[in-house]
Amino acid sequence: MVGLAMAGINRSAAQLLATIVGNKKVGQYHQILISVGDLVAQCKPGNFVAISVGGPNSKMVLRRAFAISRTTTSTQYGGAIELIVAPHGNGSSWLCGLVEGEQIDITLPLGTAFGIPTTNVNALLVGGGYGSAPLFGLAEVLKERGCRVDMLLGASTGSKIYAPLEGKRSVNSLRIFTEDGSMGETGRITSPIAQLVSELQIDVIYSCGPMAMLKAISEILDGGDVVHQCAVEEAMACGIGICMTCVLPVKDEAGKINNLRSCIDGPVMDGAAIEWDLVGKTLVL
Amino acid sequence: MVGLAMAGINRSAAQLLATIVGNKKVGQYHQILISVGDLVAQCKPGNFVAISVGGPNSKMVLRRAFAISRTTTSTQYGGAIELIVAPHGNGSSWLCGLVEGEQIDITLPLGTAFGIPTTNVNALLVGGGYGSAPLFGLAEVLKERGCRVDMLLGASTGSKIYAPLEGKRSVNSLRIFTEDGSMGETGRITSPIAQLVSELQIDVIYSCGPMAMLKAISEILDGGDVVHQCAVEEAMACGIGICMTCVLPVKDEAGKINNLRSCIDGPVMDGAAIEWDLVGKTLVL
Amino acid sequence: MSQLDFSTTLGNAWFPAPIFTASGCASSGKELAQFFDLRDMGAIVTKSIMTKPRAGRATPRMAETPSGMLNSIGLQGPGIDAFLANDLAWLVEQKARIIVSIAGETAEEFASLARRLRGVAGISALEVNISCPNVENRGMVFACHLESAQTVIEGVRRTIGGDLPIIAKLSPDVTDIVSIARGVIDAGADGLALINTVLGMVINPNTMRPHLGGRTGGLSGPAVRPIAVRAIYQVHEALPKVPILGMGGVSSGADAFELILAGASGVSVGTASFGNPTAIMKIQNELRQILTDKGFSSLREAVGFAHRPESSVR
Amino acid sequence: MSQLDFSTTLGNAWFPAPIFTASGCASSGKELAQFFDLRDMGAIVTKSIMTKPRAGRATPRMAETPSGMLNSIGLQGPGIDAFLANDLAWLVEQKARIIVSIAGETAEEFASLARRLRGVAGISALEVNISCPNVENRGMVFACHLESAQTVIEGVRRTIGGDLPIIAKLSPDVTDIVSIARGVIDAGADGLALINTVLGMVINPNTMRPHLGGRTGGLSGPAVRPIAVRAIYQVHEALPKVPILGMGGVSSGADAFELILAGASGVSVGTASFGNPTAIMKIQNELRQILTDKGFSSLREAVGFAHRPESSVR
Ligand SMILES: Cc1cc2nc3c(=O)[nH]c(=O)nc-3n(C[C@H](O)[C@H](O)[C@H](O)COP(=O)(O)OP(=O)(O)OC[C@H]3O[C@@H](n4cnc5c(N)ncnc54)[C@H](O)[C@@H]3O)c2cc1C
Ligand SMILES: Cc1cc2nc3c(=O)[nH]c(=O)nc-3n(C[C@H](O)[C@H](O)[C@H](O)COP(=O)(O)OP(=O)(O)OC[C@H]3O[C@@H](n4cnc5c(N)ncnc54)[C@H](O)[C@@H]3O)c2cc1C
Ligand SMILES: Cc1cc2nc3c(=O)[nH]c(=O)nc-3n(C[C@H](O)[C@H](O)[C@H](O)COP(=O)(O)O)c2cc1C
Ligand SMILES: Cc1cc2nc3c(=O)[nH]c(=O)nc-3n(C[C@H](O)[C@H](O)[C@H](O)COP(=O)(O)O)c2cc1C
Ligand code: FES
Ligand code: FES
Repeated sequence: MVGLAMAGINRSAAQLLATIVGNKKVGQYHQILISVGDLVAQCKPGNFVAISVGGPNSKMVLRRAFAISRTTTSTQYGGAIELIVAPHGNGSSWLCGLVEGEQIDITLPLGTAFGIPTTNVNALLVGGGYGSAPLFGLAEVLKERGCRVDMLLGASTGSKIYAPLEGKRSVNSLRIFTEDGSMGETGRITSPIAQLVSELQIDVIYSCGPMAMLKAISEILDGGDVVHQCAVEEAMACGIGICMTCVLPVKDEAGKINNLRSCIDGPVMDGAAIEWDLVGKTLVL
Repeated sequence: MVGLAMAGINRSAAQLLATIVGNKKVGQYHQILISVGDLVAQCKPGNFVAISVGGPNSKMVLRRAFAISRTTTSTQYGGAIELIVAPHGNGSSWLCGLVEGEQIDITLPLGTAFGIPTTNVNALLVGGGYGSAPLFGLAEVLKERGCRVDMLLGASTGSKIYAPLEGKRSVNSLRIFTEDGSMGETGRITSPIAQLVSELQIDVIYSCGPMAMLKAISEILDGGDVVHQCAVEEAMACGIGICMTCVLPVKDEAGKINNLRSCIDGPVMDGAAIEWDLVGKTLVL
Repeated sequence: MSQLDFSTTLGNAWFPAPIFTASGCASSGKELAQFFDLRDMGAIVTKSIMTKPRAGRATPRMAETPSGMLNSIGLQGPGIDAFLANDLAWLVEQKARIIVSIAGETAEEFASLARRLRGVAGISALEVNISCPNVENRGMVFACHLESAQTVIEGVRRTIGGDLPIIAKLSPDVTDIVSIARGVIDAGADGLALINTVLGMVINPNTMRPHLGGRTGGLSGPAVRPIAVRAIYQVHEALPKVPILGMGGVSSGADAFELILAGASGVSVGTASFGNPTAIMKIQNELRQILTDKGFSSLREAVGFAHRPESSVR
Repeated sequence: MSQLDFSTTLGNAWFPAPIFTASGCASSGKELAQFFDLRDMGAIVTKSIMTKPRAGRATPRMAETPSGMLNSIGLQGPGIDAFLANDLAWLVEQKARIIVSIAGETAEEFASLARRLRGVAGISALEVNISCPNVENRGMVFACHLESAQTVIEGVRRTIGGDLPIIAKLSPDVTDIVSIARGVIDAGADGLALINTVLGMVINPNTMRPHLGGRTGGLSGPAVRPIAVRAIYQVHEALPKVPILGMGGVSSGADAFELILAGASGVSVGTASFGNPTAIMKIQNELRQILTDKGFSSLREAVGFAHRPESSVR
């Protein structure tokens, strides 16, 4: 039914000097708009970008990866992508401090995209923190295919829920969970999943968020036939498949487990194929 | 006659976050104005500042030294110092890229100042490249003391001559030399010195510029009784006397040569005491 | 002005340009090939290949450090069979120049890898990565001990015969790199690759434990460049005739030029490609420009120039 | 919340706070004293003092490198007589805590320096900088060879008697730092200072020759921090009871915390003071905050914390 995009290298990837055309604070995040021209056409929900950070005298030698949240086209600046960035450490804080007109060195689109079903299925979208970013764009695509789309968003606290108003329109239902109860229902985003899957006859779950959340969802779905397409987030040094830092243990069709690069065999991966208990363990082939 | 200020540690030195209040391109230089409040009162011609460069994510761990060109006070931003910066490498180029309102971490005033004669003497001021920067402020002070002040400025080419119009007023004569003849007279700044010294009955030469120029002046004056106060420029890692990188071989009164720190026993030193031929050589005590 | 001769040699292998990938920093080559034509650089140095498929070390495998990074990949790779069938075959097809890097847990494994590569068409040279642990000697790194380093190189030399240049890749984590360099040359290496990563560690402030799955990792990037320049300079001074493939923190043409002046005949680029997929092309173009601007008529003239007396000007 | 015990010990020397200057990076102390009160930090570690006045190496003596710097000062200093009469006397007068660093060209010079310092009031500990060349053994660095390192420490121990703690300062430029560490402890050192600078070189693109007057120089600053953390971790793992004065690239409280977790009981700050004259106070304040935030009730609890099994939580 839902084919997983195992693209290997993303053939559309290009490197360019791109201009910041917007930077707005939304809750604890920054919504950053970057003009990338015609490349928007190649950017699919699930793909990410890799950005050089810190400017010409930077002590930071590695790029930072960010999920592409949405793509837009405007008469003003042409094609643009939107990122939802949490100012966490030095790299992301630098990015959040950029103002309109500044330029960044960016590589995009990278990685696999969410697989889009060819028939109309029932989809549940689950986003943790800024993990909701790519889900709104995905929801639109799924709705166009005639899918029923329900959404769950969660975070530790309300200001870490990223839920654009426009995005809400494209889903059949949206429920929000915060651990401290400061927004929506109190509790973990994973608590209602089992029930929703059966109530709404979910065929596929699309998830994006912290690894612990993705793992918990996979465990809930274990053994069932709901497809789980999750966008993982492993520390990446290169984002283009040349460093082998970003690996995850993934089972292939023959049942053999191998360390796959989450930057080119992911970030969207089949949740059922990831050996969650082996993440962070030494694998013996 | 002219006492050399051998201050050791500059007791007025302070560290502060200062605001850029002006940045103007003048020829190949940037004239940068920095608000430093009441500290201006402590800044004497010859003193320098040490500035942290590159911002919070900088790979540059050392400060950069710049001569204080002038001090001003305005109702708008209080006390301010002026620097004349050549955008040379990464640190100075970063500084030249700052705009009004940005803040820098700065230590000042540092080092020795030009010794000011207590009687009215005939002074010749010799500046190479941005080395002319501190000479205009010095000229004013000397004029106030009733000195006759003549000035020579030189550089490889005209755009490297820094000669503010207002500054010219405070000198009795100003001659400019460029090696390519693109401004003023063609030739080296050192060529007219011997003649001027006797014609104008010079008592003291104040010089600032490349080490080769300072050395050449010292050689011209060798054996005579013209005092030579030169502001040297050795590579400095700290600017405050703790690293021992900035040393120059200097003869003391007993004739013993020692490596002195040009950041605290300089930058203004007695040109006759510097053992120019031993600069860059290993000294055996 | 006459054309700059940008070519270089490592032993009897000739390369039209002096910039190479660094082993382990270009995967199988396919990934970079979408950003530039692999034939435009000196050669691709493959990741170090071992006999059997290897999963490598546990994650996290990297930590960014000031102007550098630590990695603890642990030589993940497909093993020599799959490598020959897939990766190497593809590279040969691309007409890229290829230096194959090999690694082993025992001296015997190195020799048997060399045996598998003997006579394989399309390989310009063999890089022997002896900066990995010797399982037969308390996990001591081969390149850190003269005898174990020599044993590996002798075995490879004997197996491979006289044609393919052998480049021994040394670790900077030794008291006296010149003696190791001399030792492996005596043992039959034709050239040296300097330097592999420097052993380092980062502690995660949250867990308060070593951040990397492998606890220690290898430091690379601009932070280590002064160490690389020093190692290359020392070795070139002692062994001026031995070709050196230099590496360590090169991210601009000026950086590559520095390693060449110190004594490198070619320069590998690793970490810089992570930060910039087209770094290799940028570095190569900048280097060409610098050599031209400085008035060199060939790259070769610049190799080891820093050792000439100050009086010898260009 | 109870008050944090911020004090530390190195052998039998007690310090109210754990941040120190690094030898050679605070001159005689006077220069920093205009920016903060020397009594507010753990102790001042003096520049390495030798018997006779020394002019040091030729300029240029420094080169900035990515996130670091090279220096080749060559131990310029006034010699022990003037040091005792001026610098030390002044420091004692300030009531600063003082660790005197000594350096020699022969093992005998170290011992005779120790003799001069024996019984001098106001000294908390002796740091023995054995990372300098041994003129009696082909200029080989004492700390790079087990026997020469041991000979120096034995001589100092014998001369100084049993009271003043001896801290042996090691070079990271060795194949096996743990064996050198163990050797100097066996020879009578009470503690270790880790790490001295890493040997490096920069070539000047204009002259195309080594930039430093001394050709090679010592690499310091954040660039080397992962090497320092690794060395401290390795040595603390092998010798958990031996106090370590850690140093190398510390420029924030978080950096100091990292070295402490790895096993340092105190932390010296060198290069960071060049970039920021008040770095030591900043680092000390930040470290105090971090320890408090993490719930430590004493600095001592955090020393070597990275070695505890993951299950042991705070
Ligand atoms: C595929 C992918 C998509 C991502 N999408 C987003 C997004 O949409 N919005 C967003 O705010 N962030 C996203 N991240 C995380 C982002 O790449 C940075 O890791 C994060 O912003 C922290 O970087 P820093 O420079 O601020 O922190 P630093 O602490 O300076 O980072 C140091 C190093 O650790 C790595 N690192 C630190 N934290 C993480 C983490 N959680 N995951 C992976 N690597 C980490 C960094 O990449 C960097 O190399 C994504 C990461 C990946 C791999
Ligand atoms: C006392 C003093 C006064 C100075 N006054 C001025 C001034 O008024 N205007 C001005 O433009 N510059 C001045 N300089 C030079 C200035 O400090 C910088 O060295 C210069 O701007 C180059 O720094 P960079 O970061 O751009 O170059 P980089 O090449 O990045 O510098 C790298 C390192 O080399 C050192 N360095 C490089 N060139 C020199 C040099 N010529 N002299 C000393 N150190 C050098 C730098 O300090 C730095 O540590 C002065 C230097 C000193 C010591
Ligand atoms: C992620 C990574 C993987 C590496 N893998 C190998 C390897 O397999 N074999 C090898 O000889 N060197 C390996 N190295 C070392 C590099 O080839 C190179 O010697 C070192 O990184 C210094 O160069 P750089 O600073 O340009 O990265 C690796 C380095 C990195 C960063
Ligand atoms: C300019 C300079 C001078 C130094 N002089 C000495 C010295 O005299 N004795 C010594 O043991 N270490 C000396 N060192 C090494 C430092 O004490 C310290 O071990 C090293 O710089 C690492 O710390 P840092 O990165 O904080 O600077 C010197 C370092 C620098 C940068
Ligand atoms: S991030 Fe480099 S291989 Fe995935
Ligand atoms: S610059 Fe550090 S002592 Fe002068």
